[in-house]
Amino acid sequence: MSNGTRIGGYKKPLAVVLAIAFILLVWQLVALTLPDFLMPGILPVLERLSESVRSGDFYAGLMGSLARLGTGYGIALACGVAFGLLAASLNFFREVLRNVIVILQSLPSIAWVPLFLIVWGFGNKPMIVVVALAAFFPAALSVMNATESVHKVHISAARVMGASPWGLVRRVYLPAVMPELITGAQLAFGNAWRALISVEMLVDFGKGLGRSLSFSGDTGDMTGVMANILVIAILAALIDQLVLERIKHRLLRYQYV
Amino acid sequence: MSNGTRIGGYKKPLAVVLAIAFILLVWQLVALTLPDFLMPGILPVLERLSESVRSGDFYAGLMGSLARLGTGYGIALACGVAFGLLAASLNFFREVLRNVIVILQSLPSIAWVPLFLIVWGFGNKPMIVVVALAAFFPAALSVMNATESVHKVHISAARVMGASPWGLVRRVYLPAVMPELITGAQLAFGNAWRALISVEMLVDFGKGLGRSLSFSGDTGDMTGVMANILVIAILAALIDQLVLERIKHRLLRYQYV
Amino acid sequence: MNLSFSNVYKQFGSLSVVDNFSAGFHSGEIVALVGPSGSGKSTLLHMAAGLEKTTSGTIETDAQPVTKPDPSRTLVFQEHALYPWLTLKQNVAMALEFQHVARKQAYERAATWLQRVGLDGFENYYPHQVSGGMRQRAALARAFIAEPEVLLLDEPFGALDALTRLSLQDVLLDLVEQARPTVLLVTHDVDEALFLADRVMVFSARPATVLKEFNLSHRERSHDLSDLAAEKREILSLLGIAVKHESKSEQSDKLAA
Amino acid sequence: MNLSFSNVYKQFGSLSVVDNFSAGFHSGEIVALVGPSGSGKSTLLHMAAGLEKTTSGTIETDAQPVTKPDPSRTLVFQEHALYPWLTLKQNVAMALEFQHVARKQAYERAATWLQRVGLDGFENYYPHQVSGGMRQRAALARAFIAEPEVLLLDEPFGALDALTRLSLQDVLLDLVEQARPTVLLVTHDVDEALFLADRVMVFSARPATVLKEFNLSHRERSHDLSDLAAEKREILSLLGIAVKHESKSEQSDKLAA
Amino acid sequence: ADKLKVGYLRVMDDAQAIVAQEGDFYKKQGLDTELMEFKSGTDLIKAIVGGQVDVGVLGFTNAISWASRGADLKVVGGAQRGYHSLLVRDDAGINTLADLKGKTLASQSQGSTADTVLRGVVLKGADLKEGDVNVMGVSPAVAVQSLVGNRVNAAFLFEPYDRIAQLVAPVKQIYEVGESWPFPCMVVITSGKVLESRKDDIWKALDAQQQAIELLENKPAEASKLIAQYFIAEPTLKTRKQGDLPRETVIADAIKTQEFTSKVTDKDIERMTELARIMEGEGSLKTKDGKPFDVNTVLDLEWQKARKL
Ligand SMILES: Nc1ncnc2c1ncn2[C@@H]1O[C@H](COP(=O)(O)OP(=O)(O)OP(=O)(O)O)[C@@H](O)[C@H]1O
Ligand SMILES: Nc1ncnc2c1ncn2[C@@H]1O[C@H](COP(=O)(O)OP(=O)(O)OP(=O)(O)O)[C@@H](O)[C@H]1O
Ligand SMILES: [Mg+2]
Ligand SMILES: [Mg+2]
Repeated sequence: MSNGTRIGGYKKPLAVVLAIAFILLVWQLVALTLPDFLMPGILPVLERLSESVRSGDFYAGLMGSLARLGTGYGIALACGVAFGLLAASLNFFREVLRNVIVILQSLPSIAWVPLFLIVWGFGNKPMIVVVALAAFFPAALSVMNATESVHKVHISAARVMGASPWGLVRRVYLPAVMPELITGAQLAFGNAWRALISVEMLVDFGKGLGRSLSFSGDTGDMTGVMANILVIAILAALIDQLVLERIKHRLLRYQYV
Repeated sequence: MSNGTRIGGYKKPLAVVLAIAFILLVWQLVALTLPDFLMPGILPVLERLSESVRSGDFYAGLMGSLARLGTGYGIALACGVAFGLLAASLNFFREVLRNVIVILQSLPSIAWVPLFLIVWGFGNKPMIVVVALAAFFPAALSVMNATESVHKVHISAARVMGASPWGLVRRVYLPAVMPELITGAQLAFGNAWRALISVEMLVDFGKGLGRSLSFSGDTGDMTGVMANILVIAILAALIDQLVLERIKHRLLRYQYV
Repeated sequence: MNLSFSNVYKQFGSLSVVDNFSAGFHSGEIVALVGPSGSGKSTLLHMAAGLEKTTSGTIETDAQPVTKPDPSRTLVFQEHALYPWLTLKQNVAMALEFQHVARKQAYERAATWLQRVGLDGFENYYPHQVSGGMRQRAALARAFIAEPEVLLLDEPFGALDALTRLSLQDVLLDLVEQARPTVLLVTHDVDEALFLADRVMVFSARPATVLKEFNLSHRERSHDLSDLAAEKREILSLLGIAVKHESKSEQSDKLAA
Repeated sequence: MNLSFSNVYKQFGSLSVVDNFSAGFHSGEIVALVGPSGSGKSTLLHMAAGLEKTTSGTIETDAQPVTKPDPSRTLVFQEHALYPWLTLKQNVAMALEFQHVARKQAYERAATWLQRVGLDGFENYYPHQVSGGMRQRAALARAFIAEPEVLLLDEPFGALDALTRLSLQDVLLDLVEQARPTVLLVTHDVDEALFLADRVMVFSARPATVLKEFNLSHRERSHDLSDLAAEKREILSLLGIAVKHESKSEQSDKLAA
Repeated sequence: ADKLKVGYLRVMDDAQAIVAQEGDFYKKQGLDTELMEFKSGTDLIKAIVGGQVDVGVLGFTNAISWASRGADLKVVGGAQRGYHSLLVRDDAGINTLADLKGKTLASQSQGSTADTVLRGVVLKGADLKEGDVNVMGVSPAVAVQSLVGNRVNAAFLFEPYDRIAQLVAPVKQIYEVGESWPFPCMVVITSGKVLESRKDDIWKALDAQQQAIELLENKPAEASKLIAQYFIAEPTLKTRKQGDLPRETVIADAIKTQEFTSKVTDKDIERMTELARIMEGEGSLKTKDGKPFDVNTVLDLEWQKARKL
């Protein structure tokens, strides 16, 4: 029973398009008032982008970032789900583990960087661990919380109908935790992405979008800075909207009819 | 109607204490297996902390960070709430603004650093802007969403009772959006804190906890790294639990009885 | 206060909900409105309260057209409309505070009314701390306290168990006897209508038109409805229910329709 | 199947909920359990279903002790217990699938049963897409489809409007006539108990003990309850309600108690 | 043989490492090398400690601050004598070091050798205390940018950025540390473990760099061709007064001002000890037992003895 003024139907994509247009417009207006070397307009940035796409530099950075993201995020999701389900079988110690996660989570993932760099030295490993750590916490927490909030009556009903333990897990627990699991996975993705870009900006190793951004900044190359910002924003939006939202709509179909 | 295994009463603080003990234990165990210069134990780190507290260095960094955090977070909250309420009075354009925020939010706040450094040069200003930006988005979004979800029947009931427009805002709208506003403010704090530490680590200017952390890392001073990580974690937890949770409990008293 | 509908039509978009409704209601009279779900009964009450505009036709109280809500016409909502952030006493007192009664006095009168509906001892409980039935009683107290001249009740006893329901019906009858408001009562319970009402209006399915009106004002009020068995049978059959045991197939047809 | 309770006690912690309950129920018989809210009626049904253990005493079906849930004893829960992620048809079919009936056949039988409760055309709707009454009907179909020998109904018609309620009562009577299960029916509605039951058991407030039992098996079932006026009056007075119009003060006293 | 990973910074001080790579001097020594760029010495030292890089050319303060914490590091050769100049904007009204009070100064990240010298020698020499000058740590390119954009009043720079800044920005040089306080800025660092297991390779690398130094010292124009694109992306540099200059010219000039040397002299060791005391004063160097750090513990100068430099 909401105010009823939410927008539906064809208006939603329209709002997204207008939002993008609005951002580009503001950018272009700022660019017009500032000197070129402080803020380039849209066109030179797009030119730079198409140039770097053609030259192949772009792919090296993109692939480097995506490889780190994929590895870190993948490890985090797998460990998070396993950890969450395992914790569900504990009782009081689960509460302790939850607090461990909550405390460690209050530390920005980037703060681990100096530690990991010293322990593992330069390289991909500390970066991937930071990304994984950033994603692990929300993933594990969401699964832990979800297993707790399965409705008791849903379990009782299945037992009355003669469900086997495995049937109970497969047909009641799993679909019941799915919404929170997916929300957790999306949250984890946002965290992983932020951690990735930060750690790439901070650690000067290998190729990556974050490093390419900080390099552009260090060399005062504003066109490069804007081009990289653009790529980072578009990529995050694409992965979230095209990949994660699709998976969500597929798995939670019943919520959208 | 949850599974009913959540822990209440005196067990909650116990779980927090055990969680801290668990973390410290793992740390100490790792320290025992690694050489000192890679991972110091708890004692030398505590010694270092008490030393730096006595020497006054600590306060300079703490104050620098808190000043940036306070300014950035304060600006962001004020602007976010004002923006959210203003947007509530718009109709379709609100949906556009919401999308603008969602898109900009997908960009890690740290990615703005190179841009702001070039536009405003080195100094506190770009750092504060990054912190404010990180906190602004969740604050504004939460207020925007909250104004939409005020129950229609709550408004109708007030109108039937003869409420004036100002009475409606003060006695219905404001208390109705309060829970989401506070959640948004807490989310915003987490974001601001993360952004602050990252930007301090990245930008070598002034004094600050993040900078002190990255300096320790750069000079191979693991004791300093761990001491700083400890301070950052404790501070985040303290601000969140002592300040924000208190304000929340005070303002949302009715939810806790 | 007399309440009159003249040729009232109501459409939501292309959905016709009320179709040429005309009727007059008088001070001290209880009129029950019964009819199938979704027929437009709530909509009628909302229009009488001034919360919805008529599509055409007029609603008047003592020859004054109804254009906006007014405390003299009070509506008890079908859904739970207490404010979760206020205690029961504060909720009830709010009706007076919106009319600028001093807080202290408002609280005193609220406490008295809570006692009348059997909620003494629960003044300082929040709505979520009490049962659905108790919430419903508080909502009634909030309506009664404003001493309305028109009382619009939308299934006010729906959420109550048999005991409480009977006792609150008595509170209502008592109030009507003393203050003589005009009462419109929507109910699904034919027995309740027969027990409480001076007149019973039976509505058709959407759009709402009056199928038949029963005048019961001559009879002595009693829970023993054996004198009204004929009326009951007719109302039920107007509502599409044959009293005698019907064949299953016909039943299912009716439900599926 | 005969269901018998012998000297059953039930405590939750130190709260005594059922106190020395002994009774026998027979195949083809409908027994209504009425009693104040919180008296322990649901607890009785849960124990009979095998979802709760007795504190002492035994429950047996045909001389076999009840130790765990079994599809031959089916419970329709007081709260909504459909799975939100399954369509109505899938929900109903689940009762068969847990008993290893092939999916195709399960779906076919589910569709038949949905038709019997008047839900044809809604097979592929999700629970949140239909009204509370329709959900309740689906829950009944899910219970009926397993052809249980003991049917435990916890206020199964509570959420329904008058029309649907009457029609589903007929579906139940029809089922009992054909399959002759043992039916325990908890209800707040005395009229419903008088219409449906062969025996009515009136419970005291917690801990539940039987105040009186009424045997109605001799009478012809009819919605015209004038023949049972004496029984109705006695049940209501056992439940603490005087039928005649009482003085207000006594009423409030009773409610506040 | 295994690839030898050589870490370097994109500054003139590391020219020998770059020239040895671009001029194939490593290859001629029979080494298969990979050049890895780092943003600062503080990053490069972590890579050496972590084993991702075998040998690097970087400021020696990095080596001693890590060695004092227990890391196993060795300085095996010299590279370049400190040449850092202090540039100020013409419009800043700064003529002496003392005028810096209250001004903004771009330096390198804290903990780097340049920053240590700036704080511990230059500013201290002018009686400026912590907090008197607003020091910010940035990359050299950003420092130049900041001078151009008038975001800082002064910058502590080294070649070639010092030269580039003078060509593109309205700045003047008021101080040069190499003149008043020459010190062994850049050295060749490796870890004790690598030195033990791949001593031959390290020595070969030192030989190759020695040849590169000879080229830099004797034929700067030729060396410039090898390395110019490392520092200036465009073929020409747009200067304020001299129009477009070819990048090779700019870099060749920069090379000429540098003093490259692969020998660590006794005087250098004295300077190192002096710097170690400065760092102890600052707190960036701390031994576990609290005793002054002995720089000799990180020196392994067998190569220069063997080569009789
Ligand atoms: N604000 C609205 N906008 C559009 N349609 C509405 C609105 N309010 C009610 N309706 C529609 O009007 C019809 C009548 O609704 P109403 O609530 O008046 O029925 P009702 O008789 O009170 O039913 P019930 O007994 O279930 O409460 C319904 O079909 C409903 O969907
Ligand atoms: N799992 C449980 N743990 C502790 N107490 C419980 C539990 N289940 C029920 N109770 C308590 O037992 C008492 C009886 O509950 P029960 O649900 O059987 O009452 P009921 O007669 O069905 O009431 P209603 O008519 O309101 O449904 C209540 O006071 C309830 O709080
Ligand atoms: Mg209604
Ligand atoms: Mg119950």
